[in-house]
Amino acid sequence: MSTFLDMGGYAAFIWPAYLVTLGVLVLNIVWARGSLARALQAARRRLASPGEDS
Amino acid sequence: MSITGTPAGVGAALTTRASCDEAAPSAPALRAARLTLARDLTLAFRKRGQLIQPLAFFALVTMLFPLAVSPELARLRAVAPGVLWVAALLASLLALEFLFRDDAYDGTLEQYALSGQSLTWLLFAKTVAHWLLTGLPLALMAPFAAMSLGVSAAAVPGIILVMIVGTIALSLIGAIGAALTLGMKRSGALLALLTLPISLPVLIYGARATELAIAGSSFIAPLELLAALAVLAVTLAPLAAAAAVRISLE
Amino acid sequence: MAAMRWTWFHRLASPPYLYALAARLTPWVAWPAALLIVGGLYAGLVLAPPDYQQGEGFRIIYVHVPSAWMSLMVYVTMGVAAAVGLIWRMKVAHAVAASCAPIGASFTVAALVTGSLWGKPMWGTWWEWDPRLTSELILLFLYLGFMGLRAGFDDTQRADRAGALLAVVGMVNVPIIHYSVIWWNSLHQAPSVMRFGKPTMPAAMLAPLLVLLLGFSLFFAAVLLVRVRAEILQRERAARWIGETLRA
Amino acid sequence: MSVNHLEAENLQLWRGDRHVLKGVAFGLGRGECLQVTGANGAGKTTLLRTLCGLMVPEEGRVLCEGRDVRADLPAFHSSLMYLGHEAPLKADLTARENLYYWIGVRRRIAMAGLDAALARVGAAAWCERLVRTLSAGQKRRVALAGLALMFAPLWLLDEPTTNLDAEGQQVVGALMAEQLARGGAIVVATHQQLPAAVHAARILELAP
Repeated sequence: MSTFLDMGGYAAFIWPAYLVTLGVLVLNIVWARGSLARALQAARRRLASPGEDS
Repeated sequence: MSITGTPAGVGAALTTRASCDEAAPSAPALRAARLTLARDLTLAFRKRGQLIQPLAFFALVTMLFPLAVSPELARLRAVAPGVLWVAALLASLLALEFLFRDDAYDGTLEQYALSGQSLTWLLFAKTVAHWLLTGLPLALMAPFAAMSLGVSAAAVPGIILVMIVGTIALSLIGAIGAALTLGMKRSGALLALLTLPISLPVLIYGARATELAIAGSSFIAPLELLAALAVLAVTLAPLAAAAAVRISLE
Repeated sequence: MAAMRWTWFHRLASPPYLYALAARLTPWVAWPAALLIVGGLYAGLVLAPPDYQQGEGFRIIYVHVPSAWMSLMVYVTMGVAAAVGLIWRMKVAHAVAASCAPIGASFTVAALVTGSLWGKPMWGTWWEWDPRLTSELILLFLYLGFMGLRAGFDDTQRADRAGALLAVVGMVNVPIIHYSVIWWNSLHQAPSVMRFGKPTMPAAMLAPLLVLLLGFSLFFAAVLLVRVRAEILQRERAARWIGETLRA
Repeated sequence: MSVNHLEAENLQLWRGDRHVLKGVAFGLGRGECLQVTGANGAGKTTLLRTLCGLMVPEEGRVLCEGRDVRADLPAFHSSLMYLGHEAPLKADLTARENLYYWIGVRRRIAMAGLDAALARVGAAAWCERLVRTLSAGQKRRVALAGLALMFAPLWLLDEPTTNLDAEGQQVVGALMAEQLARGGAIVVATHQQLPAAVHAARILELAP
């Protein structure tokens, strides 16, 4: 296991690289879901209070 | 452009035909473009102060390098092509803000868009005027800046030639960015962010051609690539700028 | 006949249809993406043999290349969507283009960081003016310019159209920028050590990479579908179908 | 007269969240004048800009002589004259130069015609002065001279009488009456009374 984690001495470069990429993937999921949730919330608010447009 | 100067009699004969049923005879596209060019040049010479700004800026930026790097001409000569092109790129960026701004404020662009003439063509004429007022003076001033950086006088014709071709491309590419940022209150930084990345090829080939010209070797290869960029910009940039202006009028 | 063939296009252009379609498709894209990415990373880290030159260090390829590939693919998707939006004045195409930019920019950042982390053991410096990394950096500025321009407009329609025009201009320019950077680089230094797509790459090394490329592409599609729904909701504020969809 | 010169069909336009044009429709024959009224912000300017093709409605279309104007915008544009509430004048050119460059881009003009138009709007005395030295009313008169020079079948005027004194308003009235008499059509957006010489065939009131 420790030889796997050591990555032939390249651990200091490989693991940060993988972490950064995974972080970007996770951030994308969070951002996308967040923006959809916000848009849905705004749409529900507009539906609840009948505005001037419709 | 001078071939379009038709005798006044033809124009007069045409105007008498105007009636309510048909539109008045429209001016040919070349004449419309020539008038636009003439108007912009006249205006620029009425406000000479604005003309000097990009040139002063160019001179200042060039002057920063001896102060920041070293006054040794040998070292300056090595970085001279880069200095000249970075300064030229920034100076032309500075001048871009004036390209369409006044015409957008007072409704001239709107009238151009509704003139029945090709907006692409009119904006091309405006960009040509802009190049004559900023790009060409920069190209003519570049040798003086170069010589202050230790470049020998033999390289002067080459530097002017490369600068002329490069500034044509820069003005046209910049016109797209200037048209896209119309109608924004503070557009300076955004204009730079939009324009600089797509201007990089001009910088690369221009600086390389200048480097070769300074070294006294043949700079045909990068100059050809630079000219290809300029031709591409001449054909495509006015189209994109016209589309951007129409969007800004919506 | 011609009209029949174009109906799918017109249906896609209808916001309620695309909204519902995106909602239905998302899980079908997201789960395969997750499986492929997890499987690909495992294969890349464990199953693939070490490189005879770079040893274990080459394993960064499995995150760097998919990120770099996505940064370009997202830009092309954005440019195509933008062109469609401009030409046919199609709202949902603008929604797609606007959704692409943050995704693409984040992949570009990932490609830059992993490239730098790969560069340190290979070149001995964190940053090398390698043509690929330089192009990637310029691409990041193109994305930032697109997002900055959109943010500069208050009105969504104008932001859409101006941004779309910039995206199309950028798409024309990306190959020009890329080749001039390669040309510039060839003058100043020897070809870099980072060479991809070597025909000698053994299948055991190549397979995880291909799996990951597919996985990342599906991941992009899944995130895009979610984001597009949000953008459509924003653009169609006053439309009646939103009420019907949400109450259903 | 079977086909109207200008026709608007169910124009719908949103600006952000605001529904500005809510199904505007009208027909306008030759020699007729349509007055568009409504409070500030009711969409008068937006309607004019939509009619002339600067803005694209989300639904509906504009027809000129029975043809959709989007099919050939340059031809439509050369048959119309749009005058916004700001005259497209440059502060650093004289009134005469401004007029020459502005109208010259659209059509050929003889200098004599230019001077006649300037004289007609009462600008002969100061037409060689730089526009930056002129008053708002004088600038408006220069814009009117431009109108006098354009024999376009369709005029779209946005508040043409702003800043004008009684005499200036009479000039506007005379120009509009002339345009109608030669069979031209006018769409004028104003919340003021039209000059006495002009009779609006119909009035379109936009609700905010």
